[in-house]
Amino acid sequence: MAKITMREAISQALMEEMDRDPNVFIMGEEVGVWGGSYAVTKGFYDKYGPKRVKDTPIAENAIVGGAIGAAMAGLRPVAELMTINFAFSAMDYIVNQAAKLHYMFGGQFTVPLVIRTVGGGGRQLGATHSQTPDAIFAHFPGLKVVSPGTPEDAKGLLKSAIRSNDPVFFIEHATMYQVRGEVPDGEYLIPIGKSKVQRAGKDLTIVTYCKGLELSMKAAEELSKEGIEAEIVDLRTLRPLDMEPVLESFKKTNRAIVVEEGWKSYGVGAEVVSGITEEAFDYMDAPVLRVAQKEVPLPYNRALEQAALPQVPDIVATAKEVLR
Amino acid sequence: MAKITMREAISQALMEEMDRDPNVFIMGEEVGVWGGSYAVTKGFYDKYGPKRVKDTPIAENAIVGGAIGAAMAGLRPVAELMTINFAFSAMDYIVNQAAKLHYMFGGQFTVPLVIRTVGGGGRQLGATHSQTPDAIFAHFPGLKVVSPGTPEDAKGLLKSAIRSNDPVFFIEHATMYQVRGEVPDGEYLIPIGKSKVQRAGKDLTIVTYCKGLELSMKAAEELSKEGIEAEIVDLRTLRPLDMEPVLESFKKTNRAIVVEEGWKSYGVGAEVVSGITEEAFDYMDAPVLRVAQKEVPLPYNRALEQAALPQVPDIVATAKEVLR
Amino acid sequence: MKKEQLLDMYHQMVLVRRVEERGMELYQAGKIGGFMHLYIGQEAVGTGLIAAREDRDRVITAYRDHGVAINCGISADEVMAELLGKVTGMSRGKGGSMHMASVEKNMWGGHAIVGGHLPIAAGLAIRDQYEGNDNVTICMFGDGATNIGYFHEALNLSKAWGLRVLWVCENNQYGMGTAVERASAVTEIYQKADGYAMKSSQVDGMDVMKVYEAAKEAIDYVRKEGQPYFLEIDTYRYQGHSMGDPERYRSRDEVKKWHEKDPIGVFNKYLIENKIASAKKLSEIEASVEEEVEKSIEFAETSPEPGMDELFKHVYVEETSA
Amino acid sequence: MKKEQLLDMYHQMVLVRRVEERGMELYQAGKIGGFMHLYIGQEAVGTGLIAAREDRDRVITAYRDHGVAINCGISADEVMAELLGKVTGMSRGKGGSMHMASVEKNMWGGHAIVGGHLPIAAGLAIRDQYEGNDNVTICMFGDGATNIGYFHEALNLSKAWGLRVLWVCENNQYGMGTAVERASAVTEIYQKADGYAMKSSQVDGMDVMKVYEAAKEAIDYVRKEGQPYFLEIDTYRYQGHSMGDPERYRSRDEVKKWHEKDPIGVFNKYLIENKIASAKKLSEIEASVEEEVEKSIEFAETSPEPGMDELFKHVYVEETSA
Ligand SMILES: Cc1ncc(C[n+]2csc(CCOP(=O)(O)OP(=O)(O)O)c2C)c(N)n1
Ligand SMILES: Cc1ncc(C[n+]2csc(CCOP(=O)(O)OP(=O)(O)O)c2C)c(N)n1
Ligand SMILES: [Mg+2]
Ligand SMILES: [Mg+2]
Repeated sequence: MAKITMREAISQALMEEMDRDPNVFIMGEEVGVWGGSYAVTKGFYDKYGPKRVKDTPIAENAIVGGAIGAAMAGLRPVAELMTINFAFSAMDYIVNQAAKLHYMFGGQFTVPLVIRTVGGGGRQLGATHSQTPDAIFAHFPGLKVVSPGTPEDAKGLLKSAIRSNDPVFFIEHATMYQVRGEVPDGEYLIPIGKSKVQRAGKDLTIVTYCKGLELSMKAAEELSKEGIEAEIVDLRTLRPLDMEPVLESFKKTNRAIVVEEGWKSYGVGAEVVSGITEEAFDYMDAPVLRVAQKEVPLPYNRALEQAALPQVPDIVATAKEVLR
Repeated sequence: MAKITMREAISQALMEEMDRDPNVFIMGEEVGVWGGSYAVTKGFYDKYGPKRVKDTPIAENAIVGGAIGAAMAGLRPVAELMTINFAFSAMDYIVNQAAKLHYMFGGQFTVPLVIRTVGGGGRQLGATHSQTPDAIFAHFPGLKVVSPGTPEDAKGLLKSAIRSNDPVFFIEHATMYQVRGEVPDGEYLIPIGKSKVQRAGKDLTIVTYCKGLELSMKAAEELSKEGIEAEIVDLRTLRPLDMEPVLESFKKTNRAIVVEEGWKSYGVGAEVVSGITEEAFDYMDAPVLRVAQKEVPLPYNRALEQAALPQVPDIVATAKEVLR
Repeated sequence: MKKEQLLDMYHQMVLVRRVEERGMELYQAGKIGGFMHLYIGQEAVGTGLIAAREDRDRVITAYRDHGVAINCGISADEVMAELLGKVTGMSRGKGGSMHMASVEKNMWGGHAIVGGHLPIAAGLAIRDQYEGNDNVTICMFGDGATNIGYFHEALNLSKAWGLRVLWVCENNQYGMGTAVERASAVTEIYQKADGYAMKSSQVDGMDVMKVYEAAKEAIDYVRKEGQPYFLEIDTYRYQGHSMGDPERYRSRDEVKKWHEKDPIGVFNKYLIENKIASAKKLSEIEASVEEEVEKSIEFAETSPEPGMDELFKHVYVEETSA
Repeated sequence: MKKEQLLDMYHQMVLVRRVEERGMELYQAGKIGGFMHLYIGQEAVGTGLIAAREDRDRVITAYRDHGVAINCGISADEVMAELLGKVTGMSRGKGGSMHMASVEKNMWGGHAIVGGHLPIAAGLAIRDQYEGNDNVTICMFGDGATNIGYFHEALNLSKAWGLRVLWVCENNQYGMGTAVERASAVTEIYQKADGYAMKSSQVDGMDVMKVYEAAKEAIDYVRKEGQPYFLEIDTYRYQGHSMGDPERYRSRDEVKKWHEKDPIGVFNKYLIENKIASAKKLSEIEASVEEEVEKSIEFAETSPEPGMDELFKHVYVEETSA
């Protein structure tokens, strides 16, 4: 096991898959000469050349739409959207084309496409550049939505995504590229659509993913000091959503909270709360509560922005609330 | 009180507001010479002329983006997106511009804009043209999202939307234009952000909106024949969401279901279930269940499409389930 | 061109028209649902264009796709079955009128989002460029589609990257009820190519021979130069935009004027005048089409509906856990 | 032009540069966060362009907006306060570097979605057309922005509807690390106007007098003809795209070459050679700018942070129930 950063994990996944399959290629803004705006594809342009690492114009529809066409015709594009905020500019291609072409043509077309993108707030980028709207992409059947919280998962899931014959929307987090974690040696895959217990506990269940995992882990430490042991279930994939480990944990703890970075209303937490209520109502000793972003566009000012984002103390407090 | 169709109600609202305020105008595809693809603006072009009824190119970003600019500069545009499916093509303008400009510039700009659009399945239009993805628009603070279920509400809410200084995303339903209902005589407004009890009952609460209201009303009739009286709460506005009447009803009935036409996962129902769980946990005698669209892109074939859409019997069955 | 091919083109044009005329009846009878956009009046465009392609050249178009489907070699049986939502349709009854496709025939679909398939066409061409072959992707779209951003991003990419795409604008004068000059900065659509320094031309789309010649030249250019090309083909749709169009936007006179240039009539005359076929031979073709269409309706009507298991099939390729 | 205005322009150019140089220091010191895109090297563009507008002409631009804000008459104090996220900034500290605006100064914002503000600019012009006045909307954007669909939809609409918009492309040769010729079908950006039959021209953006003349002419045309116009202004950014750009995409030599045409140096020389001002006078202006910027930093640093109540303010205009 080696300890590497999230950036290295993602970079390794891309490189291993490009080495394995000559049909895998990357296209997006600044993925080539620049080396990726988050330096994930640094060195790729020199190694693979412009055929397989394609710098595109600033044209999100051409990026995703072009990648869809290439995928339909037999290639395995990894299209990069510089940030998830620009995914709105290619929304039709993501939810209305990639997600539907296989079904709508009765299986004649397949779209083995990965859309890699970067979400998250906390860097003072202002309202249009700081979003975590993951839930809205997960609303559409036909799309797979993945958002890992550890380097190990990021690597294994991205490799699976590239090998998937379905379109996968793969969401990374802008403030997590330096997060370090153990990664298995050699080749490995992690299946899409499997939630995972990232921390064992018995007193309550924290359901979360991506940035929420980082925050929840810290909150669990705090809680542990007070004798409260939280079990953390990391969704990892938002669609198809695997509620099994969540329900299993909940049936043990009977209490849960959901932690996500995005807005609370119509967010990921709502789906998880509903799933628990539907499937494990008899095990509920308290309402399942949500920790999420305040319902405001994110402001530039640092103190305001931090106040809008969910923080470790919010998680600790909410955990205690459901334990009352 | 006159009995008019949904189409007439919406048409009247537009006309009354255009007559009242010379700054109100309409822009969109086929709103003028054609008379609106759902005939809502039939006769408007002849009455108001091309200055106030603007046929646009097929360019959804120019429609919404242009309307935003006009609104910032002092007009009150009603921008029409022919169907909600094409809202994906203007997504950035809806959720990333209209929803944020007021906040992001510290209140300097206002965007008194209405985006009127038409959602819904059931007309065999295939996967890209049949969606009810209302929930994803409601995820964004800064936007108001309205979707009425009766002619009375449609008229009163649309008039309020046009007078609102905030951007309002106004969703109609393609199969409801012929629905008739009583409408008050003379001028009236219905406030945005207020849910409403549309049918009184005591045995369970059905929370719904738009097409779901039509289906739920029918289901309530069925249930009534078996001695079950459902109270129906119509959300009418998805953002800001008014949970008060829902909670009030639920505290009386202790059982509820949520009915929506869109997909279940990450849909409107999830938010309602979570809200009830959070705020009225002690009143819950059963899980709150969701009736929604099957998790598939809508197929063309009529039988398959109808099987995917929520139907009255599904509502009846689910109601009975929570009453068990 | 060989006589055989010319007669085959005539057959295609008549077949397309007859399939759609019968389709209208079936629509009125409630056997076809949804939107149905007819190609009647525009048959020379798809026929002349596709006649000029090699089989290895890909085709992709918009929702007005019955004609192109047939031009690409999809059978009337399959088209009719898809229209009736039967499992024997190319898209197993899940796509309907707007989503005719066949990978086998290198026909990459009708697409219902206006302009939405243009970036996808660029993507198909990316595949061929990646492979290093000189296949051409032929992408057809309406005049109205040239105003949407997708058009711009796709055309720019194709030129910047040197993709082999033949962009074909079927200018039928209107996007729904909006005349070209009311929606577009330029009324000569082919001028839009100037903004991309892309070679372009314009051709009369009521004459299948002219379309064929222009298409041949354009495809050759794209193949040899490894550059995109923009071809505007001027034509007219005789029917409403879709079923149930109030047609307030055009006059009867205008429609009549275009009927005088009816592409089937024009081609019929050409074949006879150039002694390629006798009037009798052409009547025989027409009669055979009649039979073909009749049989296709029978095929479609007697075909099974997709089973309920089809509802959940094809959401994903792989089996997933949810 | 009057001497006074020329000196004011010199003052603006020096002020813009100095504000940004000090801004860089404050960024490095951690007092400014987020993205910060510097205008250094491009000062002649905004200065010459805005000098040619009447106050009633609207201005809107992208995120590279500090210079344009100052050109429009927003004070260094307010710019600095916004950069530091203080409530005394134009956007109350909620917008930051990319969102400078002032309705009062007719400056409709810096906008961070590439090309996103072009349809909005068309919309501003719709208002003026609706009113029946002949105000011009000046919309500035980068070379990279001309490849996105928003550009196309906005330009087409402006020509189809006869909107008074002056489209100004600040061609600084790169969109982030991508050189124009790697991303765009045409390398002479002004040629994109041909696809819309829109009048266009190109001007040297390192010489403020040339920019002014070209802008004046273009604004006149737009005002009189009631038609849009496309002006390409060629320039160069001396700094990285934003803070922390690895700059692997260009050579030191290239940057050096452009430094020789430094717009402030060029204008300084012009003013002296044409005897509009003495070297001494210009030094005085520079010194006054130094003081102005110093004071603006003090103003910003001593200004209050927005209170926590600001977090929930301005989500909606009206009070709502949720
Ligand atoms: C993005 C989008 N906007 C609007 C529509 C609705 N719509 C369907 S066809 C059409 C007109 C298209 O006109 P044109 O491109 O000229 O093609 P034609 O129908 O004339 O063949 C419109 C507006 C759509 N399908 N997609
Ligand atoms: C829609 C969208 N895509 C991508 C980005 C990321 N981005 C920000 S600036 C930029 C380069 C823009 O280049 P150009 O238009 O030439 O302006 P310049 O920075 O050179 O002034 C990119 C790609 C964005 N902000 N918006
Ligand atoms: Mg047309
Ligand atoms: Mg640039």
